[in-house]
Amino acid sequence: MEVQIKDRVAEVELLEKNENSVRLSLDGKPYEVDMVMTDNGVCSILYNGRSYNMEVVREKNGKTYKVNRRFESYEVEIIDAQARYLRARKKDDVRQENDLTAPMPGKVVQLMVEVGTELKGGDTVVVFEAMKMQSSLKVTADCVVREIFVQEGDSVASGQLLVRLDVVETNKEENDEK
Amino acid sequence: MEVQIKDRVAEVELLEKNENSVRLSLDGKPYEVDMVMTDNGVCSILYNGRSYNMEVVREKNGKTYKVNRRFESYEVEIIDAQARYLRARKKDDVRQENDLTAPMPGKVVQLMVEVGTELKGGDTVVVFEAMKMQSSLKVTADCVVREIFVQEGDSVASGQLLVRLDVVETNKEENDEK
Amino acid sequence: MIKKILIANRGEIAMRVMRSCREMNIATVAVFSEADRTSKHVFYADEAYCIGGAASQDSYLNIDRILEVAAACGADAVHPGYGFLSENAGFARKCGEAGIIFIGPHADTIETMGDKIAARKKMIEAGVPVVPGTQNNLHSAEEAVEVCRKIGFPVMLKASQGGGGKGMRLIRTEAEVAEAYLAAKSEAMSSFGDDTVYIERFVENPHHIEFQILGDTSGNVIHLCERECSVQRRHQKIVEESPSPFVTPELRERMGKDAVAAARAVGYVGAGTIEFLVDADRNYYFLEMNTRLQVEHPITEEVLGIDLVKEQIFVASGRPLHLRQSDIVQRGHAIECRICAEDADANFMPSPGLIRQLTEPNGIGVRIDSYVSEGYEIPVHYDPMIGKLIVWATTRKFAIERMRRCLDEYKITGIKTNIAYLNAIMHVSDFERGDYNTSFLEKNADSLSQNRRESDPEVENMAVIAAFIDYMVNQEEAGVGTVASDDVVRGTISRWREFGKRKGVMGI
Amino acid sequence: MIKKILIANRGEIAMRVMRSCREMNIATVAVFSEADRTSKHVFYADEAYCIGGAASQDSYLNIDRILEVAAACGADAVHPGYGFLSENAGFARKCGEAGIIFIGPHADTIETMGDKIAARKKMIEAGVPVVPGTQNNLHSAEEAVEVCRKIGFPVMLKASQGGGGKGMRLIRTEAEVAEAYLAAKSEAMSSFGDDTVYIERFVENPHHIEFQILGDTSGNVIHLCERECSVQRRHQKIVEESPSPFVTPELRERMGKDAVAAARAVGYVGAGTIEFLVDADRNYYFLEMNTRLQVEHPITEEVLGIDLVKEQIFVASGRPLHLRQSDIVQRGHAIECRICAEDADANFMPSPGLIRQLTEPNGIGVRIDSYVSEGYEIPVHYDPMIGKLIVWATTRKFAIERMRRCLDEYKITGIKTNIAYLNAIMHVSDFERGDYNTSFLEKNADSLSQNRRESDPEVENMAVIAAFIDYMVNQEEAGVGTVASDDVVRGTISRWREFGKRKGVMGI
Repeated sequence: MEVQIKDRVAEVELLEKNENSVRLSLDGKPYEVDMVMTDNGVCSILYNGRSYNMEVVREKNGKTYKVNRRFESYEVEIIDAQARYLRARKKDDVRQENDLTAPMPGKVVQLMVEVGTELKGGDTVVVFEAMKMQSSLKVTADCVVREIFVQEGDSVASGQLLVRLDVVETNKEENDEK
Repeated sequence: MEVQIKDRVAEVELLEKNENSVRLSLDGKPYEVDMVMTDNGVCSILYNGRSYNMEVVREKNGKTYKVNRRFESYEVEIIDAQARYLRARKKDDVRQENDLTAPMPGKVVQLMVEVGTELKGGDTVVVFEAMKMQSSLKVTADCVVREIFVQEGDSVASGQLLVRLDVVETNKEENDEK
Repeated sequence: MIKKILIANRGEIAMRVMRSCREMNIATVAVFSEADRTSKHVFYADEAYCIGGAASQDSYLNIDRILEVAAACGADAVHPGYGFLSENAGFARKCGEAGIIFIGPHADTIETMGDKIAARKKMIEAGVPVVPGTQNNLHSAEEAVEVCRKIGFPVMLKASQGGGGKGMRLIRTEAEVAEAYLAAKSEAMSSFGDDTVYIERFVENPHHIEFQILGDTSGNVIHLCERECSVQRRHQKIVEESPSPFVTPELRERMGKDAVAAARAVGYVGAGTIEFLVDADRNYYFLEMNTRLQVEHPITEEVLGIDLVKEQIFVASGRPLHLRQSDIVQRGHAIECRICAEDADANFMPSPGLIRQLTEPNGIGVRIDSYVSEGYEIPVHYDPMIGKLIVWATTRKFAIERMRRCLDEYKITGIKTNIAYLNAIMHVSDFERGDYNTSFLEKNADSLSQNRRESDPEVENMAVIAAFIDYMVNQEEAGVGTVASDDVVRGTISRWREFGKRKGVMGI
Repeated sequence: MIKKILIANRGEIAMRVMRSCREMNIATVAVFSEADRTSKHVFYADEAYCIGGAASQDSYLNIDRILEVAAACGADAVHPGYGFLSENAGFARKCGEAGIIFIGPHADTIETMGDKIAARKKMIEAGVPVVPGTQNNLHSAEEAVEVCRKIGFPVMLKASQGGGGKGMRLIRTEAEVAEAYLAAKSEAMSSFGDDTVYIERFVENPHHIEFQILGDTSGNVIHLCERECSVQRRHQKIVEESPSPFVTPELRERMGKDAVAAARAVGYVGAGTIEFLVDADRNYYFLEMNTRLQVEHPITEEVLGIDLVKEQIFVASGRPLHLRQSDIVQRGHAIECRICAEDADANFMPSPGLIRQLTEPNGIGVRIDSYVSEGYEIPVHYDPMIGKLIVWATTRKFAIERMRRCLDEYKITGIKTNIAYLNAIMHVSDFERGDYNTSFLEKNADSLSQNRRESDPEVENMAVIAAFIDYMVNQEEAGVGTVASDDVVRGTISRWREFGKRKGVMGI
């Protein structure tokens, strides 16, 4: 099975399991580890005498993980058939959705756009306040504002639609020429 | 339903429940409390403005509880039909079983008895060591030692039979006359 | 002595106050919003009353309702904590009218110190240095040039009614004055309907250093030394330490005296803080006074061995200070990190949610002031700060080493936190050397945004293996039935998966 | 400096040592028994090796295996903690032979101090007071009478080979001497095959007071003041405090000097403890020396602001002490309570098991040295002490109040603990007044065995309601299906039961 971590795609195969002792092959290299886990995300691996104590956080889809160890944090993704298909379809790493929604319950502090405003990737659409902190909701690709559903000062629920966008469908080359 | 706490048997009836708000009758007196609980035994009740924060520990049979609040600890027992029957049968508060077993894995440090030894309630049968601590296993009623299954120095498993006893069936009056 | 205190706050500061109350045998009354029924301060208090909806305006800022509860339950006093109503003069005044002790200074003091121009005037009267400048309306560009010459460049041109960065102009050379004067004046008029502008010297990359002070009703005032608060992100303090690595004993004495003078000037009663800006040449200027307990008060407590909440309650009960200035001796070094539920990798976006797993550091030299626990769901309505990690050690170097150790130990899953970011701060060499001012986070933004390097190349492989095995176990369970039925016995959750006892994973 | 340390221990002391190591950037190696795979010290260490079965003899006392691991992983040093191999001269010697630093005194020192008669002789040579008496064999009852007259009654007649209370006779009057002499002599002969008996003065209801000392390889020795350890149950310390309420500054100085003399007499290197018996008239006598870190070392650390493990490591690395006697200044007051998994209501029977819920106190003045967490199963093979709660405050009174607050906050469900018993100790008036000696627990047994009274009569009713509702909810769930399927989403356990959202309980 393929597992992605950072830019690397590793080939992992489970060879044998005997109680806490697990034998795997990782990119062709054999690993024998001693492993225990808890249901709430603590994982301890002993490998070659070294003790690796990690927090394993499963994301909602069950295939993406955040693994923390001391000060380091890794995004790990299990690539199964479905993931492979989605990857093939996806052009960019971060895809701009057409709808900008509230990431959590909060308040619209400032609207930076009007209908028709042309935005570049990285531009701020809405200044949003939640838990007494302001943050900027930005677009990741070029787009044009189609419709605005909120006003400054509005309190909004988590996931509420704020602004509808039309993503400008250009390829990298065209963009660079502008 | 009857609930026993210390020497008191309280009559409890659930009248109404509306979200966290619970109405009960306790020994005929109405109580309206606000209540939240966790699965691992924390219970918070607000009653008449006062905040009662308790640890509710369910014992194995599911009917006996230990309820701790700050420095106080209560044994609480739910008395259903089965409990009532057992109570009726039981003569003394603490009943001496015929078998003395190891309360947890440990070691028999000292055997204080031989076959035939006559014991009074409170006498020590075995000095037992577990977790580096010695403790005395005692009888709660008069008995005679019928059979001994271990030797000094033996390591024993939890629940292992150590000594079989014959409980002397006398009533209180006879005992006092001795 | 006060016998019953209503704490008009929530979160860690409500816990902080109630702990000292309990130690003093003072009954505690919690108030809570509908979103806080399962919050720790509700459980911890002797009494608890719901005071309204989740939004702060409906509950923790609801003065009438809070006073109603205080009167009904017979509280002698109200402790406002920080934030919410702690610097609300109207609330302090209404407490007094209701015959309830407000644990804080007089309402008039709050008012004076809350108005920055009034505070500035008071300080000038008391001989406390303020940023050089003028508060008079400037009538012409020529006058502005003249004033600038007197003060020296760079200067800040400010609209008297300004705020939030509007109507401000930073001027670095004489050539810029005239244009800036006209622009600021017209901007001030259009923004605030008042074109009064004045000039202040601009303090570049200052240190933010504050002095804790303590005053009683008999007019005694002492200072409790300084806190270095220059690690700030958008004017939000993130890390504080005491003593300040920048403050010399001589400077401490001078600033301390001025802090006491500042507090005396407004007849200060209780615990308060004088904030100073300190420039690279160790010139210092009064910035503002916080008329309440600060978030970062524990580092002072650790270094001096004093319980500030107890002192507040003693003073509020009318007792004279039992400490004299000569009793105040700093020992060792303390650092505080603010632990926040926020995503440091995504522009510090708040990250409320359910705490699945929590391991707080413990052992020597560690203090945690927090209010969350495993299984607690952080509400979206309030501040993302979930706790404070404070360490103490004999030296600054040891304190930094201890803070790193503690941040390594601190594990929270379920939500995102700034713990790794704080840990990165502890490894920046400017911080290690104690050579930083308020530009610190900006200056080191690059090194802070990168993950620190792990020297062991196998860590990455172990992360892959951990995720892989977790995924395989889940797949198997999904096929076999829910794990719940296997591993979770009602009410007795055995945490360690019966991983070892399973015959195989995926058919092995 | 030492670069890698193997910790030949488990539990809280392994964690304690590793924390200081991590702060010092020293790599840590854990060793563990088969019963400890999920213990915290295994997770915390940089490296971890299984060294054998659950029984201590097979693992934590397995000298050869431990040294094998130390050599294989390239550890420079071994820290033995307390208990297990910490006072095993053979282990210390073998470490030296293997070229591994043993963090503790020389093997010879351990040997001398481990033999109580030899230690007594050393102390007499060094001029340190020992309990008056004789070590010569008594040849007749007449001689015994004569010796008793010299020493003064009461006396203890002891068999030189005795132990565990056998061959000992307490003598209060001269009339009892002859009979006791003969009885003890014959008992000694039959029990130990040696009828050598000697006489010591009997110290009645003594205080148990110990001095922490620190020595380096250059021969510098200082003392770190005292700990009062008189709260004992069957010679097991339960609560310790520092300073001792019984020790005057003058007594502290004298005892401190003698503690240093005692350590010097055996060329002591590292951290050690001189235990004294102190009678009601403040006469003190050397009892024994512990040649290792003590369980109760944190109260010294809190009062003096010193990290004893770091000091041990510095000394073991060959550094001279950086502290002089004049640097040692006590500040405030510290108390330690030992938290044990035992049933205080059932003769302190150990109570191992699964920890279902754990809330450790936190906030100002609190230190927890523990190694357990929610979901951890305490193994049956080792000591029932699961952690230590240490508080510090400015005064003894405040420290007691803080300890009560913390014991109130400390919640452990799933196992039985001595927390309520410790809390009861904090409320005994003899303890509050600081007026107690080693007879304290016995003297106050009655008041300690009773539950303290709760003034609020509704508490009992609330306990009934809590149990009742929990029972009802369970009954309902048993009918409807397992709660697991309702409330527990795989891997995200929402702790707060959806109690409020349920339509009804039992059909309502």
